[in-house]
Amino acid sequence: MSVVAFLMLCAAALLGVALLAMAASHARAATALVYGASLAICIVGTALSIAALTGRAGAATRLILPLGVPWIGAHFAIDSLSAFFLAVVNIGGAAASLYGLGYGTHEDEPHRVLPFFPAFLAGMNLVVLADDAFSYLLSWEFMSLASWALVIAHHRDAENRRAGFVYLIMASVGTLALLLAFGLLAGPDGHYDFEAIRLGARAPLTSALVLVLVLIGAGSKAGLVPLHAWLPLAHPAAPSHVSALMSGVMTKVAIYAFIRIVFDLAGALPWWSGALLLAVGSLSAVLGVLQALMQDDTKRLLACSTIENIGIIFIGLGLALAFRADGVAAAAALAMTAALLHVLNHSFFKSLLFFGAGAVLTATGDRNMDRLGGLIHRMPVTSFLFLAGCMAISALPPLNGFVSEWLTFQAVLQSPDLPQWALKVMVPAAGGLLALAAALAGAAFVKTFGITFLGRPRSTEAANAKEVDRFSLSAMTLLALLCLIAGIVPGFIMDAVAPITRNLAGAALPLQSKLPWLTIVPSFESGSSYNGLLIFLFIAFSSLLAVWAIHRFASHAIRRAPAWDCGFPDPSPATQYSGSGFAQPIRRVFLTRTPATREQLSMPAPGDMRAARFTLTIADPLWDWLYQPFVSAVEIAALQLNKLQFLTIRRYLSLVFLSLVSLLLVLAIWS
Amino acid sequence: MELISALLVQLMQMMLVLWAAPLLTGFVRKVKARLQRRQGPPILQPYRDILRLLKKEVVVANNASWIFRVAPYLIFAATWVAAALVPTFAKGLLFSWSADLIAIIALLASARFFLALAGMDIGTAFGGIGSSREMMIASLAEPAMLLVVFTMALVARSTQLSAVADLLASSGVGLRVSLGLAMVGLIIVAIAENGRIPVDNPATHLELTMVHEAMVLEYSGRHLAMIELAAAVKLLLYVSLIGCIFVPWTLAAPGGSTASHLAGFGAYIAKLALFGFLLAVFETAIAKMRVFRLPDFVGGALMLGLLGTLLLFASRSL
Amino acid sequence: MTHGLTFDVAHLLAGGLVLVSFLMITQHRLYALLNAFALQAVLLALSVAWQANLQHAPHLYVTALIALLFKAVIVPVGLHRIIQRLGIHREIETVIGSGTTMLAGMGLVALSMTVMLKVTPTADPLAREDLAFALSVVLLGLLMMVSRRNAVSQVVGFMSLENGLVLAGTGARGMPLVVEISVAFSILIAFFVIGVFLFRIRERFDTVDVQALDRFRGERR
Amino acid sequence: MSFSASDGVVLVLVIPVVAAAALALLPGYRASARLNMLASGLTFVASLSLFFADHSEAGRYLFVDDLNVAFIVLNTFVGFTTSVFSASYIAHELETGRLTPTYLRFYHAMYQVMMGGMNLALTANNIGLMWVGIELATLTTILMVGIYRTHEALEAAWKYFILGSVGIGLALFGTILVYMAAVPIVGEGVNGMVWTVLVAQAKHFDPAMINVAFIFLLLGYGTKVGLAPLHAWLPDAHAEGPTPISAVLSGLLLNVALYAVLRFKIVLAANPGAVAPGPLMVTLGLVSLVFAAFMLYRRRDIKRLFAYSSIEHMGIITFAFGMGGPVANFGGLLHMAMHSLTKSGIFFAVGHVAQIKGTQRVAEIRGLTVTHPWLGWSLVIGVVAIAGLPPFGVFMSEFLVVSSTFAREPLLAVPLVLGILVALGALFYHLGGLAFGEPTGNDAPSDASYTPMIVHFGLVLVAGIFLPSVLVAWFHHVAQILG
Repeated sequence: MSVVAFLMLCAAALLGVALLAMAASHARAATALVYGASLAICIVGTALSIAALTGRAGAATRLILPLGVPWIGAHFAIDSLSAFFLAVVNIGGAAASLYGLGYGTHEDEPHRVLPFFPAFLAGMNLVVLADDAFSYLLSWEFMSLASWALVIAHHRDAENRRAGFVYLIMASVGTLALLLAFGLLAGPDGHYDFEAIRLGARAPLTSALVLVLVLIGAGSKAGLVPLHAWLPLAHPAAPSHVSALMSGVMTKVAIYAFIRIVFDLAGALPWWSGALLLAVGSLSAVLGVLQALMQDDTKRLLACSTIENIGIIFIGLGLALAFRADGVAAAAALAMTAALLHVLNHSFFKSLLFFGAGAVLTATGDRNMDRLGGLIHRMPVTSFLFLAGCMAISALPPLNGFVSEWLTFQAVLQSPDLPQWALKVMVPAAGGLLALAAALAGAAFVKTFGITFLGRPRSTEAANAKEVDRFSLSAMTLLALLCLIAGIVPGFIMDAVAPITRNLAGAALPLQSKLPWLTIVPSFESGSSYNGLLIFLFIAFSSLLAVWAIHRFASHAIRRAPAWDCGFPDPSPATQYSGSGFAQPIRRVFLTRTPATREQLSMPAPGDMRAARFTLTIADPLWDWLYQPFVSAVEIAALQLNKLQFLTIRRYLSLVFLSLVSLLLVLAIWS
Repeated sequence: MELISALLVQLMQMMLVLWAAPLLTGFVRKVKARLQRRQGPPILQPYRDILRLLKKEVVVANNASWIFRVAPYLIFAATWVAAALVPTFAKGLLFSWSADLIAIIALLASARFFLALAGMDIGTAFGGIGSSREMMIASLAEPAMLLVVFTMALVARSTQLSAVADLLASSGVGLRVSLGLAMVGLIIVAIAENGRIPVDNPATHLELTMVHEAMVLEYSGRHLAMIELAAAVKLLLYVSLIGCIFVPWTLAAPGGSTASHLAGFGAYIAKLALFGFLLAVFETAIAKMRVFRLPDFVGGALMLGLLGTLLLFASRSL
Repeated sequence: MTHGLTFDVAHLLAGGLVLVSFLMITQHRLYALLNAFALQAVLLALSVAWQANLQHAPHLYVTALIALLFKAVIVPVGLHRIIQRLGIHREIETVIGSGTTMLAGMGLVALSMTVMLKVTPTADPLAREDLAFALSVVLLGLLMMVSRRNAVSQVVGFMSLENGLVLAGTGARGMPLVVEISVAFSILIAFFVIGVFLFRIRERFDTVDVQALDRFRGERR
Repeated sequence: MSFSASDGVVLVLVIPVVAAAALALLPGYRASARLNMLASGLTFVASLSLFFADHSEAGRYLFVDDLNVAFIVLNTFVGFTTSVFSASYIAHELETGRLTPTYLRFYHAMYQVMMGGMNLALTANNIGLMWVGIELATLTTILMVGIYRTHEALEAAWKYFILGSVGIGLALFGTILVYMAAVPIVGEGVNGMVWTVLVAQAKHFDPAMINVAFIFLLLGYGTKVGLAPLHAWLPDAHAEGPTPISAVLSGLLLNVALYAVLRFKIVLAANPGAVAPGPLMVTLGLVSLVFAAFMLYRRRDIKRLFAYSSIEHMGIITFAFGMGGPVANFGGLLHMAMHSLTKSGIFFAVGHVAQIKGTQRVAEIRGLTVTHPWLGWSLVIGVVAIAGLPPFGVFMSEFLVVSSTFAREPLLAVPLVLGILVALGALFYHLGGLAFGEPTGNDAPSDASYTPMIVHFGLVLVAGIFLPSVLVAWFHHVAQILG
């Protein structure tokens, strides 16, 4: 049996687990069973996909089942691209299942989570495996649907129901956009098979239209600005391990969709498509992180930061597209490698962070960081692992986030090779925005970690928090280790994605893993290089050296005392900086003049003992500009048309009469 | 043999930045004091401060976590490693290829990350002020710095400092507007990152104006010593960076003669003295800004960086 | 019998039907409307009988008889009764003024002519003209239904519409038995269902005014 | 001995008639409910035999060809499952006193008459007979809509009656016109009404005549299909009648009416001089789709909500057939079948819900998945399926229709996609409250049988993933007939 068949079996097994969970979701052992089975299957899936990626998986890579659109059948195939994304999906899935073994036991209504969790995993696997348009969209929408069910798992909260609603609408917008894209690609006769699509010839305008549609379709799922509005609502609403999957993995499936259709199926695209992507990507990166910085809800902050990271990935993809359109294959390969690496890295650290947020949620029952604080004392392991995640996502060396951003910067620096003026101006600007986003991300995660874990507890729940169970911790440890490994030896991953760039960008980076000291060198001409391993060793060495020297030569005396705080004695924990307080300077710098930010200060008159109150409302201006008109239009249309429900019979008859007369008139005039 | 000498140069460089850093700080202070018609502390005062701090006992706030105690070492290590990778008197250091300019910036960002966390660890309002403002400044300074790097990297086609220095030292480049813009930008970033006037005042503990000092308010003893040393190293790093990029001609080539190394060394000391003097003059000449005017100042660097990059594109394609 | 004469008689009768339709849409009183309707039914019966004669289709006489008996006698009488019994207001409430109604009616007739005369003249001219008139009657019946507010006048409008159908059906040469069945069917059903409804509506409401029925229009607001 | 088509056809027609007569005489609702089930089941079995029948011989009155056989099977199948549902539904109505045994006897008899009428319309090769069948089915449903004799029910029935009668009249006029067009070519008499003859000779017909005819037929039968703006009777009839009738209306009668339109579309398409029927159907379909999609938002009655959804789907189907071409026709046929199964399944669920909660008001039904997991989740599945989400059959048909439309006429796909999206939004907007949130109202377990509903959704699920090749070959064939 081929590796595709095995992977399909994995997906089928996940579906089987879902059915089983449906039947037995009220059983006590169901949680352990479902997550255990999902974990096992995902591990197998990971192994298989890595084998396929590294070319150890034999030749037969296609499977046609007699399902789906009858005259096409359901095609499933695996190539290097899908193998890479399968690995992302299954590693994320395995980690989430492991985490779920512990986290899932706190679920109030497990029967609303258990059946959909493996179904969601199966959906994601199938999307990546699908090799014809119908199977593809079927799996895609199935994935959306399963995640929708998970988003409204805690359905008693009206907020969550709304999140689910918005999510489903946006998911459907995306699916319909993809459907139209496939319609264009497949042509009126319905050649939905990807192989046939690749062979088909199409006009440049068609390809461009496909690009725009896919940008809407995959972009809305990935959370690209301006189609991101659902993401900060829906991702946090789900149980945390599902949030991790949605943010860390499902957005990557959307990236897969984008790469598959735009790079693989759509054919040659003009250079401006790269510019479009760059614009959208850098916009997402900056707006996403700014939005993240303004959040006080940890999970929502993480969700917004996903928008940022998706933006970074799209900057890489946009560069790749632009370079490819101009025939600079080596640079295209570099940009694409950067994007793919960031896909993997983001799936690691975003899952890790969501797991951490989930652990805090379990321990304290609160997602709002302004009611937390000081958790580092109560939850030492979680906080350490969460810190690792924060460092990784803030692109600090030697962790993995830095590597992919570094590669993206290197790709940006290849831009002088581009002939178009617009790109020459846009690419450095995008690079600047990328740098800005990276710096702001650092601020956002200092805020997250600092407010949540450091300082003094702001509530009794936070003061009495307990460390979470060992499954959750081991899942987080696993991901933190992966972050470190991907950070210090990225060369192996870069080599693994080389076949993908060779297929889709027309070139590959030089072999990395054979370079001395595992340094990564994107191109030998530039000579830019980075070595995470050495940096790691250096820092370890010099900090140990410092510690050793201090302890050898300096005073050992240590005394615990109340905090100095410029002489203010022991104030209440409420005097600590709050989340919004922390973000205030940055908000003043970047968001002062946006109409969406409203500060209201109600200060009591002198002598009045009333407490002063400061309220801050930050709306997403894009919601007002882009979504609200649609909502209002639908509302108005529904209201106006609704009058037709309340007509008299005579008026209804008049409608019939008028239709008849007008059709006859048409006939009289026309024919 | 070659390897050993290279290793030796690298080690020398590491030790050099460590030992020269307090000296530079002391020198700047001294010059400033003289400019203000004060006697000022001796140039070697920073060494004494650090030694005294090392000998003192550490007072740790009751609720401080391990972050608080680990951060000084990590901050110091990251800064030190970064400084060790900047060519001071010789280029082509043994380990220079393990990190380019971007990585150096990121290492400094790591140090800042931990510093900001340490500021928040005790849970005092001052720590929060400091961390929050530091991150705000960094959110502008870091991209500005990266854009400056872009400018140089686009000239040199590499982000490797040695390569940049090589290229700028070669005669072919000449004077360019964008490099000038980049230099101004880099200087602004250096001022902001090191908490110098007008961004921050390293000598004040006035609560509403301080940034860096607010974060380290709770530190004492050897922890404070590490942080002070790290701050000094960071200043040195920026000065070395500016020297290395804009006055690259004096750097000793790898494998060069001992004499060339010595010459480079001498030139390096001269550069330090020059930049230290200019810094002191600058600081004396202007006043500290309000916190919320800082974005204009640092944002200026961002604009300069972007302008430099774009101009470079223009000049390249013309 | 010359072609001209047959044509003329059929033409005359069908034209008469249209004319009576016009008469009906201008009526303001229910009784007058019923009388006009009875007249139309008589004309229809004559027309159908004429067709039966022409086509040598004796079964059409049955249709003619049905038209005469049911539509010209029983229905008007029955409706008279209902109006009296239920005490329905005898004025017809119109939606649009009679002048406008007339204009609209003329427009409809013109439309029917235009549409039907596009049919190639080689086809049976008798059928063609007949159809044009039938279409006019159908459209005028519909116009009446939509321009009147009373239930009774709407029912009459519907009946008039069916007159048009019968005219068309009988005008079609050799149209199989289906027509008779369906015509009988519709008269039967019309009576049956309307009777049931009138009965039920009587049971629940005190008026057959459709407006009262319309008080509930699907969903309450 | 070869099995001829007429045997099966006759059975399909005779069983309902006999059963109707028997049911009219039989007292006792339990026995009559069972007999109703039995008769419907037998009709279904008889209809299955049509698959194996020889399709070549077409009678002058009745025939079986590839187009109608599936309609018949679908019709009798849904008729059968609905009778099963009806048995458990009606008992409850009797308990609550909404119906009396006398009315129930009438109800069962009428049910069979209606099924017979629809079968007649489907098997007829004679356009007059087809008309008779549809009218029969319409009139019986009018009576059943009014069966509760409440204020609202009577008004709904009255509205249905008036609009339906006008539709009847228009369709008859169209039928007569078709005959008139045929007479000069095929001669007087029955031949002028035999569909197979009409199709064969259609190219010689006078185009002007059949143009007018088609307009009348489209509007006349379109009234039955519920195409906007001829739809007014549909939501109220669905909402106020007994739920099994709503299921049959949405699932079957609309299809049968559309089937009639299709028959005439084929005739028209065979004539080169006639106007293309496609644009007319596309326009009406899109208008219905978009209009119904917006109407879904402000619905307060759960049955009326799904009635509007039926209008929406009829719009999609009409649109698909209007577009024509192998893919769109295939999609349209599939959509028709899937919509029948799904929508009747939804009405089964809604019927149970309304009985349990004692209300049809959307606002008063909350958190169904909490109180009645089976019912609640079935409703969720139903809505997911009807909204065109996978892995259900409607998704496949919408996939085919939308993608092929976009490849051919991108501009037409815009309103299509818009309508689908708006409708999906509305359905989920309501579903969020119905199925989730804090439950309200009665939470007593229900003893009703969920089997028909589950069978329907199961079939739709299977069809969404896997279509048997026999069915596909057949669909293809029909798609070709439709041109």
